[in-house]
Amino acid sequence: MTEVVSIVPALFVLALAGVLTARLPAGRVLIYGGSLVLCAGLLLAGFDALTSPVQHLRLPLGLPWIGTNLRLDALSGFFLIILGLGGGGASLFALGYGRHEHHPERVLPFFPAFLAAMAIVLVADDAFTFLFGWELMSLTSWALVMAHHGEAGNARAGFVYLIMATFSGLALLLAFGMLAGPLGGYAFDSMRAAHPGMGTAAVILVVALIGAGSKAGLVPLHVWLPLAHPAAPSHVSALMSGVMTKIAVYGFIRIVFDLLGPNQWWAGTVVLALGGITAVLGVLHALMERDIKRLLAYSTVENIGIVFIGLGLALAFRATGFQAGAALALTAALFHALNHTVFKSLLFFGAGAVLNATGARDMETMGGLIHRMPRTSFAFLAGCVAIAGLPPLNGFASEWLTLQAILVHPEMSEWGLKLMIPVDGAALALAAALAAACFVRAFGIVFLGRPRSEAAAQARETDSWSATAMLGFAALCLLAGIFPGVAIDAIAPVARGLTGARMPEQLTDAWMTIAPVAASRSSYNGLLVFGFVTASILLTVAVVHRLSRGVRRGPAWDCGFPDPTTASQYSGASFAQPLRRVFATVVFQAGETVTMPPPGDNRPASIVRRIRDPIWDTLYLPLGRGVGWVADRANKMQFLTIRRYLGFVFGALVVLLMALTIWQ
Amino acid sequence: MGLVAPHGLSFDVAHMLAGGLVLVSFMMLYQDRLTALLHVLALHAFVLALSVAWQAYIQDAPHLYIAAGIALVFKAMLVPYALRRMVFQMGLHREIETVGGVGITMLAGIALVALSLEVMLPVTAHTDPVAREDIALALSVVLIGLLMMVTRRNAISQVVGFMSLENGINLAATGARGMPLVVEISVAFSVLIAFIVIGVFLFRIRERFDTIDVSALDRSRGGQR
Amino acid sequence: MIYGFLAQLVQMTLILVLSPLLTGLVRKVKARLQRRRGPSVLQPYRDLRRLLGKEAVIADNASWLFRVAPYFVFAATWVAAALVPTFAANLMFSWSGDLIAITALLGSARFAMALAGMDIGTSFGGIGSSREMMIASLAEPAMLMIVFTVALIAGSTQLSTIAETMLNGHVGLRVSLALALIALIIVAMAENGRVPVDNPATHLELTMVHEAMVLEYSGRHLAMIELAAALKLTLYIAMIACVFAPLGMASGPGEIGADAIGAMAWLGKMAAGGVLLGVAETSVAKMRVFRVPNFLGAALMLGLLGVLLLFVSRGM
Amino acid sequence: MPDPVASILLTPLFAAAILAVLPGYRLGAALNMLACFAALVFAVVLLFDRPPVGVYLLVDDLNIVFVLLNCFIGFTTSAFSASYIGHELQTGRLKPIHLRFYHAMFQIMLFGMNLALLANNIGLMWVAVELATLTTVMMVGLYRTAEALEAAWKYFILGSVGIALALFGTILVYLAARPVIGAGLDAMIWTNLQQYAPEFDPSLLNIAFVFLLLGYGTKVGLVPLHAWLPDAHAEGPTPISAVLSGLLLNVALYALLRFKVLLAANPHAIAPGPLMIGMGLLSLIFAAFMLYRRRDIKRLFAYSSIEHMGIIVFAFGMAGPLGNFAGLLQMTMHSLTKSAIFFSVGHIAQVKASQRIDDMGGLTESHPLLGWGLVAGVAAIVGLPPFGVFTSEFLAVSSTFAREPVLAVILVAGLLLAFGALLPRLNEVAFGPVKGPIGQVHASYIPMFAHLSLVLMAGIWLPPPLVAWFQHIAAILG
Repeated sequence: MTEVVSIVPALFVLALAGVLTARLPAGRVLIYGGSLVLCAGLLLAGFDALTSPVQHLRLPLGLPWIGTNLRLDALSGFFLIILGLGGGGASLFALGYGRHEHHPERVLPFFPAFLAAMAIVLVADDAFTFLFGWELMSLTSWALVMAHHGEAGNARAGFVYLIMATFSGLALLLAFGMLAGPLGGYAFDSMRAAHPGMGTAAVILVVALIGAGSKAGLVPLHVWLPLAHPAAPSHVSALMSGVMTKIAVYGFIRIVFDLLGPNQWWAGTVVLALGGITAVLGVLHALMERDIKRLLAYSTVENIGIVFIGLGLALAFRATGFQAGAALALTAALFHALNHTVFKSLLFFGAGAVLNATGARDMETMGGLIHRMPRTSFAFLAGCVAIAGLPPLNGFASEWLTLQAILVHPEMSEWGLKLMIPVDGAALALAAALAAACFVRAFGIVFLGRPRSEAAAQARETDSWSATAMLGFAALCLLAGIFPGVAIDAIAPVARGLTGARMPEQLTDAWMTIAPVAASRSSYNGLLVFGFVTASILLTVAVVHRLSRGVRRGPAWDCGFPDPTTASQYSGASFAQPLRRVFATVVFQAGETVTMPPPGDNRPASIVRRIRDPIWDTLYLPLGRGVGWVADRANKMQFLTIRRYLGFVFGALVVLLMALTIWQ
Repeated sequence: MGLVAPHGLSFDVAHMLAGGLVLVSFMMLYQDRLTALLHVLALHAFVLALSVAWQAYIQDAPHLYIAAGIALVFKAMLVPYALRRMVFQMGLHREIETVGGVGITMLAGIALVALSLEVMLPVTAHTDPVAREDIALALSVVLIGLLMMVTRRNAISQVVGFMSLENGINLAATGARGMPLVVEISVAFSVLIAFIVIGVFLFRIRERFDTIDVSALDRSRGGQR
Repeated sequence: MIYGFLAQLVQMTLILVLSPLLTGLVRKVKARLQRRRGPSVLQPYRDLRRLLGKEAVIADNASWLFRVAPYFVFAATWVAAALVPTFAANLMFSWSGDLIAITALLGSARFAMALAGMDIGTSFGGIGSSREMMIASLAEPAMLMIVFTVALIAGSTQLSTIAETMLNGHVGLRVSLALALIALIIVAMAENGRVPVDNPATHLELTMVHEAMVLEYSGRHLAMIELAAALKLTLYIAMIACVFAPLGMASGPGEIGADAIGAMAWLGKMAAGGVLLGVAETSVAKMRVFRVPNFLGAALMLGLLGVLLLFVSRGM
Repeated sequence: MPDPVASILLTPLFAAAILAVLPGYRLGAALNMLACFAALVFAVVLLFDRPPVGVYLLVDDLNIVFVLLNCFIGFTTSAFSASYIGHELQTGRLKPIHLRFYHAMFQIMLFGMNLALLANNIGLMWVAVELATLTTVMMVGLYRTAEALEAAWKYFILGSVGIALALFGTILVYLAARPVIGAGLDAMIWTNLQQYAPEFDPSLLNIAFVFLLLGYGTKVGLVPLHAWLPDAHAEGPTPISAVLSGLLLNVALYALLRFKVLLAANPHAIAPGPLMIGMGLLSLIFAAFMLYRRRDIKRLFAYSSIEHMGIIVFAFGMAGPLGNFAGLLQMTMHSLTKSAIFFSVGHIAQVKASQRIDDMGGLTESHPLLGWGLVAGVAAIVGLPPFGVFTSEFLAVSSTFAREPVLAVILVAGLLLAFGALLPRLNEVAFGPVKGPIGQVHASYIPMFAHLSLVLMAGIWLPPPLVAWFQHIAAILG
């Protein structure tokens, strides 16, 4: 507790220092180095909080009669770990990456403040402090998104982002208002004590889902992610995608699981439905994307969907009184959140490195970078495997747990759950498979093949700070993948605190096998799988190399027609084409028009692809148009004659007098 | 003397005068020539002066005579005269302008009177009836004055409407027994200032626009501001 | 302990050694059905030896990934195959990965293969990888749905447990199981690139899927890939056998007799599976690439239907 | 040590007299600041020795807040206007003679406002408000341009009608009070009125409140009585815009609150709450929509003032300890923030020699202090932490939702709408490519950043005595 309380002000001091030293080269080292150290502190505090008892603290800030109440329990601790990990990694990466920043004075002051705001959210124990941190988090990250305000589209990105962020804040404000009651019991303890009625609880749950969901990126409230994340500098994108969305998840868990108390089973179905839709839609968007950072942002949407599937299961199980299952589902969700922080940060780092090397975000201009940037490509590959949910890396471990949670309890009496749980299982499987395709495409187009542009051909490997950050996170992906038991046991206290149960102890097994319920039912041993695969690779290599002769380099075979022009290789768009035909024609009304000039005509042939975002078209455009329409009508009220305005006064007077006579 | 008994002579006279004021207001609504309108304004102020004087008499409050005097001199003579000159200077004396038919305006006026009476009805009677009736009538004068400002286009007739509104307030103020002098003075004072400022403005306005029609001022612009 | 370890070892080698034979068998059957004599069933072994003997020619711009991929593909497939109970359930390491893990391991292998296909930057490699991923994006969910069905019935995703339940438990005939079986066969066709989804024998570029991916490979790398393909085929047939016809499988390594019986039974099932596959392949025609999604979509729907039936009304 | 109340009122008068004849704008500006500072000092003194309640003047917990705020913002604005006016003189938009008039009027205006706040007599208060209005009318017309004259004229006509209605309401209150308290001066004294309010004739009070709401509401800028406000803000000198938003609206609001207390005290009279809630929400929503099509930056923030007045009136209408507290805090924060915004906008408009948003852009690049100042101001005004408006809006919304969910949802919708309109304009002005002239202006940033830092502090830490004090007032307001 004391660590956090001392670290947050230190971060704000760093922010001030950033204002002063922004233009000096030393400023970068100071700010990011400082953030790195402080994030390490947060990390330690988080680990400490997982095991130690709940700690309270009350500071005489904010509203005097409430004060600033801070609380550090296992849940906060776990997310502090996420924050410390992601923030520390981003700082480490930025130590080198920040060198290429053209406007350091627009980044350095806000970066530590952003971290501090997120820390505040995590330790807040009253509505005011919570929302203070929440909105501050939005404001500072908005400033970071606007750092490159010169680039086209960033202004719009910042606009959409801050609007959605404020929307989420106001929604949560309503939820807290409902929880606090007319007397204003803003302290979380009093909210826990108060048990709202069923109707009230339902309203709170929906509002909280909207509020937290729009910050986490739940469909249909996800529209800001693909705009805002690419706009920000890459290490900030990593922070927003990897950590901030998790803070939103934390908000949801804190309100719904902790403050709201027991819930109805339908809550589970709602969350499950949203989670499933989000997972599939997100990855489909990612598949169609050609801007590498937008692709990553959309894949964040997908992973948030997976996390919410876990949360929905936990809600459903908790409502039906099956606490072991709830613990399993919640553990899976939290574990996946942690994993996503690791590999998504890693991937955004890689994207940043590529962006620096080639000066482009458009994948179609890249290619062959694996030769120019070996370290980056290796780390990025690890990230791709992890996020595609493939063993032996960590993405698979958490998705496997989620699937186990889906399978753990088929005997449901509620029809909604009977239908929703298996459908979500299918959605999860589909999302995982599509994610694999998506990241084969991402890595293959960016790093493999032949360079598609001069810049890509001349790309240079990134600096050692960034490389350290990336390789470190890659190592984390592996470790979390082969020792999932450690993470699960670490999460156990959180699960017990929120569901009243925990998963069975995992680390007792000699081989570190994880078994959610019992080894006979289902088990997975990342360590052994990894060991077997590595061993058999080595074995085969040894054997085969003894048997066979060496390797000779030669021109590519390509069925005898090797084509020197790099344009002949598969592009991102052509890679996605089969999947676009299969899925997007339905979901995004995707279509293509081919113009093929007749033989002898030497005009170039062309193909035009159209993709439409159904959510944007059906929800946001009409909304915007409606507001504009009303605004135009209202605008006619400007510059009327004075007589008209007097007419208004007169009318108001008469109306009020009439009302009075009627009332009397 | 203290409270007068209701239904005494004093009551009837006060009531008659107040009613007369309302009547004159209606005449204003009816008038659509500026010059004639100014005459009616003078009459309006004159009736007001009478009723104020009567109030001074029955309330035995000498300071009200001053208020009556102010009303007589300023509102019944100076102001109409000044406005009249202005009208002739600008050659508006031939102008005929109304918005909406006179008949409709009159109907609206009647409705307003009904409304004000209706509003005042539930007021408990232990405020003495003179005041109560006067307030009801004053309210209707105020409303009609406002109605006038709303229905007339011409700046001068708007000024007239505003002044009749002030007269209504005067009536109310004097009807309120024992209301301290402060208020009457301030009322007259504010009216005076108001008039001066209006005059200043009209002067400036005329210097910039060839008509003082207010609607010429707020012409609709191109482009949003 | 020692015996258990040996049993595991036997299992791994058994699968590795027998898988080319199975391929050869299938080819032979097809050839006979086409009124050809066809090569000997041992031909695959000869091919492998020949390929190993050759020196591998790789493109100038091939990266390390291109050279590592074949070994990884082979290893992942091998490990996955080793996790499928053949002659006995509950082998020593069988709990180190369940049915989901096996599916995912195959997924990793595919991931590596697809990347390798894109490494050289030729158009055919791209075609292959993109189509392979498209097929996988439908086959994998279908596979998982099948896993769900089976797991819900057996109350476990552990293949050994499933096999025992099917063997001893009173499962009886179930609609969802039938659906799962059909779906699984479809998936197996797709995953192994057999007719009607893909044709392992073709080298007509525009129809290739798997073959297009590995077009640039030669020598020992190609050998590894061929071997991996054979292993995969064996794996699927073994899986079908283990789940839907666990007859004769030993409930656990221990007494030689049971294991021997199990081995015999398993070999029989494999042979039967190979013959059936050959027959099936000759009797249907390959479909256009863009009809494949409907084919696999059907599998996915069947699997989902099975799961829904299980959830909505137990005991179907 | 002179009597602070008298000094607060007399200092501006003397200053005005001198300023009217004093040549040279530097001297004038300096004296202007000096007088304002003196008034501020006396206001602070007022905190410590509070004079007894007089027949004409009154100092109690409620109005001392307003007086302090008034004097403080008056002082900072005079500091701002010193640099602003200097620039206007250079560009020749104003002549020295105008400046003498301007400074004198500035002081008289402050006098009027302080008098209105300190008055213990409803008649006196009315006179004072009228005085303040007339002076501001003069100021608005200062530039003599067609638009300025039109704005002043509109303001004047609407204002006088409003003030007339207010007077009528005042008379009715007197009539209601007289039977209880007895004829004469006593029946117009706040302290007496508050004491005897429960025995007044309710129906008279009701009618009175209708008139007062419309009369003083015109000054507050409530829709549909708001028409004068945008023009007056946009066409007058920017210091006056700041004073209008920061002070005059508050003074009118203060009057409204006083009468609301009277009504609330009377058990049989209508509850003033619903009326205020209705007009507040109407103002909020309407202003929010009006914000969308604005291209004139001062007009933009004028409408935002209407919006915030809507929120404040709404909060006071909801009443209750939390509602009133939120209202008071929101009012204070809005005054500080909005005047800070106008300080920066004034200099921006001078740099760009235009008030049109189209002529501005990339200010954070070309003029970092002005640009970031504006960004901070807007962030504060839309209610983002760490600024004080967040605190008040937090209280207003959360306390409302538990009691009247529908109203809270409307309120939130209004806030979001306004935000959605302000943010793109901010993006245009503060970010993107630099547009228009980039010459530096001789600006004094101290007032702006003083206000902003106060607002910032309020967002992070409210001094407990202040809070206790506000809570006491909230209790008074019922």
